[in-house]
Amino acid sequence: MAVAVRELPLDLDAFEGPFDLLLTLVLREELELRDVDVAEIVLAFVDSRLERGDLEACGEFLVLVAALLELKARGLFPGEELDLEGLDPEDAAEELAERLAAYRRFRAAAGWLEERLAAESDRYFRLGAAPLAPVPARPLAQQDPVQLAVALRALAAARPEPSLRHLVLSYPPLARFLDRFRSLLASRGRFAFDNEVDRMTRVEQIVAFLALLELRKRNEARIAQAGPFEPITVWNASAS
Amino acid sequence: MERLRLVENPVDRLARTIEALLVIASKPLTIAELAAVTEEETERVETALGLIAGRFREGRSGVVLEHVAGGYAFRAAREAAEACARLVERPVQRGLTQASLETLAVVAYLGPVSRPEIARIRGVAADSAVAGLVERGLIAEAGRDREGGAVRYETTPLFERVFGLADHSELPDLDELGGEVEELRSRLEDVARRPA
Amino acid sequence: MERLRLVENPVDRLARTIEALLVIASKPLTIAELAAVTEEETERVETALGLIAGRFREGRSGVVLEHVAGGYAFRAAREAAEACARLVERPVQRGLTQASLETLAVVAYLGPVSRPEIARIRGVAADSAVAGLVERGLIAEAGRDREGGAVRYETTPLFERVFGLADHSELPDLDELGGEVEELRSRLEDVARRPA
Repeated sequence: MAVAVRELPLDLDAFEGPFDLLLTLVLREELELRDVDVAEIVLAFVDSRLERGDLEACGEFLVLVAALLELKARGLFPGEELDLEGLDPEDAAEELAERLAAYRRFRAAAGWLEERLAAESDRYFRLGAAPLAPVPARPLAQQDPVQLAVALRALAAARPEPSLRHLVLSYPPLARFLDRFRSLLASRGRFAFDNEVDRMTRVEQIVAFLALLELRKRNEARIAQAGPFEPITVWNASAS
Repeated sequence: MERLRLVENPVDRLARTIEALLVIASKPLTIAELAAVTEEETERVETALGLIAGRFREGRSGVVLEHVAGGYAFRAAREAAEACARLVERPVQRGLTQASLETLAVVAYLGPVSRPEIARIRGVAADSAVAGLVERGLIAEAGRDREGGAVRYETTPLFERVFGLADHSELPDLDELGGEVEELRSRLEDVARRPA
Repeated sequence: MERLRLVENPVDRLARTIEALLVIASKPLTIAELAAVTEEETERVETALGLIAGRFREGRSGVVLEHVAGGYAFRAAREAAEACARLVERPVQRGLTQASLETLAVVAYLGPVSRPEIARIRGVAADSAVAGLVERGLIAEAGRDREGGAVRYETTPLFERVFGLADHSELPDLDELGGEVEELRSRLEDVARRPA
């Protein structure tokens, strides 16, 4: 029986990001992983951050977690393969493990820096010029004005800093899909998943798929698929 | 000698504390300030300063205690004046950093222009680049864009000398980017807003 | 005693010159810089630094010589930390958040590195953490990764100084900081394979 998110002593806001949260959960020795739905916690976290619009860089992470969940999803469809647009769950698990390992090293390095700073807290030195020091002169050699034109052209030619903000806008919250699927199930009793997500972006499809798994887990929906890559049909679980 | 130091004169410790304060201070410190910070009587601070003056004096130390109008500060010994001059006098710098050059180009072509505008065009904060260019005298403040608005910057006569320009009209042409300043500015800001 | 000092060891004079340089310098000075400015051999500079280290050390002086950020600098003795804290604020190191420290760690090990690269490693946007670290002077722009590409950042000498590092090699080896991929992978698969 999975433990609900709200029953865990976790302050989701205290985590730096999805890697921080997932790493903490995965490494938590005292928690029996069998008893905690880590994926559910991570999704609740990602969802809350998406709603606040402050999770710009989580796109890749979401894709990786979704692919990881697909491993889990195989439990829903025994002997069948689901395909999240070619993302191999094995590769995703490998990639996610590597990304978590890299993040873990930098989190440890940050901890080392923090300890170092504490140990150096009684070391004071002057910032800036000494009170009675001569004022330094910094002569600059003759410059070619063409450099200025080159610099400005480069600024005009290319976007200087890629922004990930636009990605956020394309991330619908999980809750929106839950609501939509629930109302479809309530009004029609069943729907074809593929038709619903047909025109969506890949990321929207992933979030929609996660919503579907969530409904299945809450016993609100039943899911059937004739075979690999076949359309998924969703039924209202209580209506049957 | 070492045994004697075990029975330390308490003023010695205060003197060391004041030495520490003087070496981290960025301005001369008055006796009142020293007394407040060390939580000591001014008389004891004066006694300690006497000890320090004996230790840090010309001929004995390269670091010399100086009493100036604003208070007490460490300075370099006069015998080291030549070496200090060589330290302070920087070799001629051959070029500007990328950040400075971009910032300078924006100010030169679009100025007067404010830091927020420069940041929008460059896609990163311009504060330290602007401060560096002001310190070098290549750009200078040119009023505010409106009352209470952001300070705007323009290039200086030194900028024109360093870049060998008789005046602003000699900046290399950017015709293909649009000749008018306003056109150029809106074009650059459009680029900066565009997602990657 | 005073008569004896008339027959001065010539390294003493060099030591005083170096003391003078260190007290006016606004950053640590390397042995090469000291040798150039004093017009002396590096060996003699090293000998003089040894003398200075003996004179300016914890317990003996309020001014202490330290080897930091690739060079030598004076700082306050640790015993004077309380008084120093009353004199100056420490805007550089005060209130560094977890986000700042993680970002700083990424820049320290991987720099020059751009904001998108930092965000990819941390899984969250790095914009405000990077801006805060630039503001504090712990990291600085280091060009763009290609023309028109993202601005890259690297740590500054102030970073090494604030963290009391003689140089970058004093950072712990990243590989020794954990992050065994295999272990994480098997834990992840435990999570993943458990039926919903």
